[in-house]
Amino acid sequence: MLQIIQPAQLAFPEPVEASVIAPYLFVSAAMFVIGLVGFLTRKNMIIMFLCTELMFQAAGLALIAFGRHHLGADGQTFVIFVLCVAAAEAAMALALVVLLFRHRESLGASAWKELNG
Amino acid sequence: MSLEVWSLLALIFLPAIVGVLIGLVKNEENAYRIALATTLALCVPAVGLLGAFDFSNASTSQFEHSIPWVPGLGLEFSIGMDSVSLLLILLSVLLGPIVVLASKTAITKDRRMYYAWLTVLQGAMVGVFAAQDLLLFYICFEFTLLPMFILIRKYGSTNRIAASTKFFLYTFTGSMMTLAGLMYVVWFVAQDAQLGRWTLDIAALTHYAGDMSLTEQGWVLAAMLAGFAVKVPLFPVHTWLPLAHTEAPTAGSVILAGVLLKLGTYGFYRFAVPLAPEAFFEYAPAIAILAIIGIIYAGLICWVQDDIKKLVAYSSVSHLGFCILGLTALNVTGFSGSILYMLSHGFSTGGLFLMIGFMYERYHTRDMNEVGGLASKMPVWATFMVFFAMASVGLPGLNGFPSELLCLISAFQSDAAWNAAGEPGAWGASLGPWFAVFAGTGMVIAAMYLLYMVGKICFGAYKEPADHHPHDELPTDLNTREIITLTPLAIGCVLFGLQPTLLLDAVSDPVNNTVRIVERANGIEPGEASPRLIINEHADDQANDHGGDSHD
Amino acid sequence: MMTSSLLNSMVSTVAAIAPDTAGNAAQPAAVGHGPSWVLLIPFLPFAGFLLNALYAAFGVKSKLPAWTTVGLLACSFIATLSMFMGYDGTPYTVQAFEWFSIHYGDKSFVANFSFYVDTLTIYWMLFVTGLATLIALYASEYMSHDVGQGYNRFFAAFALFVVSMSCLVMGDNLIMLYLGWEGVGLCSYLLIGYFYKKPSAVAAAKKAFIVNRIGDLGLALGVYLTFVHFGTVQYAELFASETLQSYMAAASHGDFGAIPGEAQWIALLLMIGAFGKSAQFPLYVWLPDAMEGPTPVSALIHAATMVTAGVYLIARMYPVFLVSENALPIVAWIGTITAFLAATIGMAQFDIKRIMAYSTVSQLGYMFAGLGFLTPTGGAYHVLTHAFFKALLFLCCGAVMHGFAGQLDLRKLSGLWKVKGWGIVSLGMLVGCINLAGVPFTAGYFSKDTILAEAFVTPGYAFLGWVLILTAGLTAYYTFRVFFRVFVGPVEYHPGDELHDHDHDHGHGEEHSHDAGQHGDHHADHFHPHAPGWAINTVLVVLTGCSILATGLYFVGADKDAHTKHYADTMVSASSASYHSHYGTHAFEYYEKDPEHYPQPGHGPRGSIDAPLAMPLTGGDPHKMMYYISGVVGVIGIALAWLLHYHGRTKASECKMDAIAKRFGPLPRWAENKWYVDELYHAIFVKPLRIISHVFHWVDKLLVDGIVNVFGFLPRVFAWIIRPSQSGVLQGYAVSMAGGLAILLFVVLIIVSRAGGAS
Amino acid sequence: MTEKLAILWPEIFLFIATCLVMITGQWPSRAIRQFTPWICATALVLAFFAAMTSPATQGMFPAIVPYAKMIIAAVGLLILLLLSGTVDRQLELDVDNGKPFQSIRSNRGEFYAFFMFSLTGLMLTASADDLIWLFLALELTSLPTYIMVAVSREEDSSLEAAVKYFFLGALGAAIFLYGFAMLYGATGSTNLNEIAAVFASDGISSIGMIGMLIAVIGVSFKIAAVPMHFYTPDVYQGAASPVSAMLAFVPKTAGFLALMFLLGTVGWGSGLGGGHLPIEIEATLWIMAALTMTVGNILALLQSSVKRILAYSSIAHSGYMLVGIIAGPGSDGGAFYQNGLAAVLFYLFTYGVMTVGTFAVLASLEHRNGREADHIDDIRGICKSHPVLGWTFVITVLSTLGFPPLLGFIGKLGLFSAGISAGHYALIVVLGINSAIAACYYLRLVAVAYIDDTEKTKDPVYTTPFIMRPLAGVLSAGGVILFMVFSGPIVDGALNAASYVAPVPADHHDEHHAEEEPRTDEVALLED
Repeated sequence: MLQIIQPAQLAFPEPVEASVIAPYLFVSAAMFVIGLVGFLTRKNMIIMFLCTELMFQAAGLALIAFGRHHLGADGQTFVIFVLCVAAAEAAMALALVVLLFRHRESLGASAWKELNG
Repeated sequence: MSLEVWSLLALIFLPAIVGVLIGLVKNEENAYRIALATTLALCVPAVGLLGAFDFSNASTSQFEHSIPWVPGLGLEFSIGMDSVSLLLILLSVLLGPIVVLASKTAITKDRRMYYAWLTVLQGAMVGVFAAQDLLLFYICFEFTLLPMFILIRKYGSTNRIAASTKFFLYTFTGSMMTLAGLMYVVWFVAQDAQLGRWTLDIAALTHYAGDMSLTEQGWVLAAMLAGFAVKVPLFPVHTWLPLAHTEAPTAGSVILAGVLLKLGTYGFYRFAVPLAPEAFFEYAPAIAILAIIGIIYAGLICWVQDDIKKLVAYSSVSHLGFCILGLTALNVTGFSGSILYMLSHGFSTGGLFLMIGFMYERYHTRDMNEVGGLASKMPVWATFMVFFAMASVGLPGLNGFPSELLCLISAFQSDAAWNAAGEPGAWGASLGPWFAVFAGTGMVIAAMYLLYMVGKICFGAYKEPADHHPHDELPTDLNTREIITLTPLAIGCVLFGLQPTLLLDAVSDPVNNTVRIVERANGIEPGEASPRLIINEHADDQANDHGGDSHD
Repeated sequence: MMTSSLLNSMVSTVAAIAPDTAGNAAQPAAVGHGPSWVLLIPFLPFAGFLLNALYAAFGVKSKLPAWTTVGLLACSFIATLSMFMGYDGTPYTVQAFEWFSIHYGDKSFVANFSFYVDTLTIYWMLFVTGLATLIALYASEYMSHDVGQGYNRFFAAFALFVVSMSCLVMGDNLIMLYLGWEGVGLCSYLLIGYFYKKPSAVAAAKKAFIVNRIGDLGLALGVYLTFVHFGTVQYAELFASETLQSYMAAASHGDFGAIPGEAQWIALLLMIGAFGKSAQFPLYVWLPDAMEGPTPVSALIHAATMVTAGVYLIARMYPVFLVSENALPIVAWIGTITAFLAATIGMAQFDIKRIMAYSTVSQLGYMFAGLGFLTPTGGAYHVLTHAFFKALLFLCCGAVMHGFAGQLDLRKLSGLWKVKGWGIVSLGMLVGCINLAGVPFTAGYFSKDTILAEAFVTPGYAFLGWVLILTAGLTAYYTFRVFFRVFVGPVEYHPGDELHDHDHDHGHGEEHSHDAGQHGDHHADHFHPHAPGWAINTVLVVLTGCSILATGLYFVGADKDAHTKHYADTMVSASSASYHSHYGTHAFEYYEKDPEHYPQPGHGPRGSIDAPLAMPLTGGDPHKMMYYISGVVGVIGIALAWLLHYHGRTKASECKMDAIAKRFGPLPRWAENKWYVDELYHAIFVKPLRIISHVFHWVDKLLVDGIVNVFGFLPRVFAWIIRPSQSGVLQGYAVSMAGGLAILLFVVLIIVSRAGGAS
Repeated sequence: MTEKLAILWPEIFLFIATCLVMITGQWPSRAIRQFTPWICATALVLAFFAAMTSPATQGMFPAIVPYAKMIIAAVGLLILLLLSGTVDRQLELDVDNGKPFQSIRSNRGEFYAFFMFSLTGLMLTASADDLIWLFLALELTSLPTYIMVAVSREEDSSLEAAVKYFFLGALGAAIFLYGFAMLYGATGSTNLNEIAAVFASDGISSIGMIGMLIAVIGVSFKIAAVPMHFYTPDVYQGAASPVSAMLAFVPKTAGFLALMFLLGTVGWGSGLGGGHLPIEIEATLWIMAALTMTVGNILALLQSSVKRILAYSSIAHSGYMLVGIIAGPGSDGGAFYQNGLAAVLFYLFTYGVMTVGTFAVLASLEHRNGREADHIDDIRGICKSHPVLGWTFVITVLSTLGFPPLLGFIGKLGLFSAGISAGHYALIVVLGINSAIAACYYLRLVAVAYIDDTEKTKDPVYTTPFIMRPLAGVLSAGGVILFMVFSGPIVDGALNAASYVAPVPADHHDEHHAEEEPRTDEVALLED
């Protein structure tokens, strides 16, 4: 199915060297790590969720960089879907956080630790 | 399907169906009646099978039938029996009505569940012995755990929860390893160029498994030992048994001693030896040493017990050491003796457990310091007690003796250096006289602890627990029902003692076959003289050399 | 491959010619099948056992079991007699049914339930069944207190004993012998423990069984080794075996090096069994305690028959003993030690039944010494005479015990001869005593001399001979000590009570108190001894007669063709107990005839040939000299007993010996306490074993099971350790996840780098 | 395109039903509202039959689609039965009492819709042949379950469960997404078959390997493998029992299918003499499997909440199944006994049936105040008080334990033999020991429910009014027994589904497919 979008290649006549996309990948990796560290360290659930978004987008950035490297449209396509999913998750997350906030009057993740063991 | 196959199927499935029925009946008393009727009725097909069995062809599996089950795994519901299986099946079936009868007054609550599981257990035990498919064997082998677990956990005495859990988990853990080992054998055979298919047929596996390298066989043997040795139980993995025996209801103890322990020795005979013949040959002395340690160690422990049931339980450990010793000898006498032991041990030890059960019903204690001198109050009981104790001691003329004799002789024989006769099928592994000497001390120890028990409980001044109240339903001495329960066992003891040759003839073919498997795997040609004979021919010049060898 | 097939052919060749070579030997080669009525001998008593068991089951309350037993045993005796009469010199076997038969290849383990009849069998069975019949008759009266109670049980065990003994003696293979061996042990156990409410009886029974079991272990191992080495346990095949023949040949030249060690071990192992059953040092300790049983039991089992089983075993397996370098010397030494030790203890005892028990041990020592001195004839002959007179002695003691309410202390009985109704008992006692003391021209005298003389005939045993002669003197002393104290002298008696009480109602608690109330009667002055009735008297008369007539056996039954001198000699010499090899031939005679070819073993059982073959000190033919020496020694012993225990004695409890005994310091006390052997055994065997058992018990509980429990508990421990990771905090989970992944990937990195480095 | 469509009919049926139930669930008419589950059921049945006729696809697992979707539909039906009455209970009671129906309060529509979405996602996972597809399918499977957990009970604990599940799930998704990105980066394609072809021809580049590891680890969140397991017990306990049952089956199946597809690209042909995954992945999975089994089982020992026990047992079972994944499809792929993937596929079904049965019993019982049965004392003696439920519980628990001859045993047997055939003896020993540890707590459950004596409790449990729940249990128990006897077809199906076509190196691939495939695709496009 994805091969059909062959004409997209026309826009990028030359594949780029790996060294060209390397900075993008570094940024992507940095975003991923920042997201992860943020998720682990921040207590606020909204910020935690944003951190996961950051990780998603890190993946998106990597996909785009790789797509450029391979001269394929797959990467960009993937990113579009990732964005959609991220949006859906965001909607859910906000709904959930609001619900939780109503119950505990707190946005701290550590407010929820009844279930354990 | 022939009538025999139907009989065999009935032996396996009828108990299960009846078990469900018993669970559904309204009246608890009916549960007992149905169970009794069923177990008695099952004797009919069992005896029929005995009659139909062709003993001239005893080593081939007869009444075979197989129904595909899980073709992907090669699992078939494949049953049949050679004479060894037949005898063990008869033993299981015979014990059925006995244990049901013995439970009549002993079990007062939840009798439906009790008899249901007791009956189901019957079928499972028959299944183990009738299985011709490796996994079917394993399935039945494992399945027996559940009814027994329930019987102990629900109907045991004070420490029953710990006992049942230990019983189940210990044997289950071991047999998981066994499953792995067995599956390895199956996989190995499936790779065999000649066969080249995945099969669980025991006969086929037995045929090809000997091609495994010694290392492989060693691991397979270790895996099988993990399950079977625990079940037997072999020192040092025996500790579940005294606990389980002590806590189990009488019927449970009888079945446990009579049949369930034999699943382990049967596993040894049917799987560990033929599937890993070289490794078994190699490690037989080590296993035999464990068996002997068990004989002496457990025997001595018996001697200092206060709990009479624990005493008998430990005596099982000690006795089954002989059984394993016979197996490790890897010769005809050894296997014969061992199979005989499997059959006969249930009678004497089962009898002892029944005796203890009857006593417990009356005095509600198993502590030998609390009761004593019962011969004056219960002469019939005491007579049976002495009888079964003597059978257990291994008195010639009773059942313990032939098997013990053969097991010890086989250990003696089982050394090329000592065995002048040098006949095929005789020398087996490298055990030798010292094994027999040390194992033989078990005879003395058995006398010590059993007479200690008899002396304390039967003889001396009459003693009863301080809070003793006579049992409402039971007379002081044994009643007719109890005597009827004991009589078949007593007859069995005498019969096995005086006519072991019936059994020995019956198992002769399969045993010789098994020995051939071991010999072939270890490169011993039929009819090959042992080194000993050569020495005899030149006794003059080699005597001294030989003296050195024999003590190696 | 080549060698193996070659060997095969060799084996078959040997097998093919084996019967021929066996035929050359003097051993019974061709063994025929005998008439099946011979089976009646064991099976009639067995029927008796079954009937008695049925009586017990149905609670018969009459003397029916006694008459059943006596009748059937008598029939059995008659059958034995006709077996004796009909015996034509060829051993035969009679098979009852198959017992063991396992076949593999062309070999087999066969031990059938069949009986082997040769002269030794007949010799033994005659007195076994005969005495059993008599003693059963005696017991019918003796046990009459127990009619309806233990009576059935007693006779059931009694009959079963005879069955077992028959199997022991008549069995055609070692497994049958073992069956009988353990069977008599069981009956002994049951009968010693007959008064099962009495702790000492239960303990004695247990001790007897267990000590015997130790011996049985030796026997069993010997049997196994026999099978493993010779490939058979059947006498006929064993004695005809080529291997055994070749060993015999080697042994006859003193060439024990040519006989494999394990073949020599057989005898040593069997010997242990014999020591156990025949109460030889160090396994004799059970026999004195066994006197807890009813006296007929002591008489039959613990004096006349069962305890001679060891002698029978060695006699039966004599060829195997001959091929063992050390077995017979050990037998001789042990026999002598036992004889002397038991005699010293017997001298210091006061319980007349115990004295008889120790004298039995002592006399058994003689028999063993005889076997060791290469005279199975002497041993067997002494077995026979001893059976009669010792049974007689025991039955007399039993009568006393029965009549005097269980009194057995020789300090409390005196002058019974003069009490009305005790004449026959006293006479019987006298006859028994003169036999035991070896008064000249009694049966005991001749049979003991046969053994004693042989000690000097066989080189190397002279010392043992002197010890045995000394022992003979001691025997005479303690035997007549009993007689002079109890049966003659002033009339005085005190009834016993405790024993009587048990004798009377052995197992019925309800009646106990009732009986206890009557104790006063026994102690009262008007105690009337309960004189023996007709059954006891008849038996005593018959046995007295037999003991006297047994002397005659020394003069009849000689067989000129076989160069045997008397009945016992003839019977024993025609069996496997004979030895027709160079080695075994009577050394003295052989030397006389052919000194040139006398075997000169460097290390044979006979020690050095340099030993004088004439009687030491006195010179002359030991056989002739012994008539005088032992006669004199016996008389000295009796005279001492007369002097110390009869002369001038006015009370039952005091005599001259009491003063003399004090001069020996603690020795009499030690002897009375049996040299503390029981205590020693308890301290060095029982106690440590008990401690070990307790240790094992705790090891099992704590260590073996403990390890299992630890393994069972480990998962929980791990679970407790990692449980905090399930803290329930979201952040915690995330951190754990990330950390876990980091560790996981790190480990993988290490693994991969290792694997990469390796490849 | 039609080729793709041909295998997508089950998803299409489910999707249509999803759209319908969103509407019917909110319908004022009670009859129609209550008809909602029946729509789902119809769709599932249709999907089942549609899956049955699915044609073989091209790629690594040509025959997986029918089997996977059939078991999804079948177990989905059981779960559907179990879900009855989970939401809107109070609402319906109020309606019964005469209050007007307020659609704003009703959760029914979205609840069933989410359920159907999730199953759709699961089925899509089974049809996935592309990383994008796989990512979307996995997210479609997971996202609805977050909501279902949250709304399943009107208690704080379900919210807590949802928040943990959601956040950690998002984290997991981010991780495997990043892995996917790197896989794409390494191979230049998102098509799994093409990735496989590249790996086969060029070898696995280090970035590809890292991508694969990250993807595998991320996906292992779905199957609750250690160390991604932490959410499991809390979520299972917090969610209503029916939803827990669903969680035990749906994400796990998705995760294992995804793992199979991902690992299929690197293949099981590595190692000395073949038959192994690349060592990096094998080591990771090996450690993961061993830890997962062990941690799951030992932590279950300490629990007193049945749902937590089942959650930990669910973790442990993932560990067992990982053994099958490690073992791979076997050398010749011709037999069930050595095809670990077939064993996994079979075990997924087995586990689904058993676990739904167990949860069904819990779901069928509640306290007087409506609190659902959870504590181990709640099931004490239920064989006496509720024989049908009790026996269902005993049978399914014993089967989960792998007690012979029940279905679970046959499932475990496949894993055993596959592991042994692949030479992973140590792992099999770990598996064996873990089965024994597991026996400890399963036996406790059986003993409590069936064997032990019962005392009167202050707060006894009663059956819920929803007959479908016990029915689900009984069907499961019946299935355990039935498929124990007649497991042959399912085993064969699993074996067929697991047949694995090892990737062909790209140069070959190019010769064959690069010239032919696009052409057909273009034709297909033109025709569309």
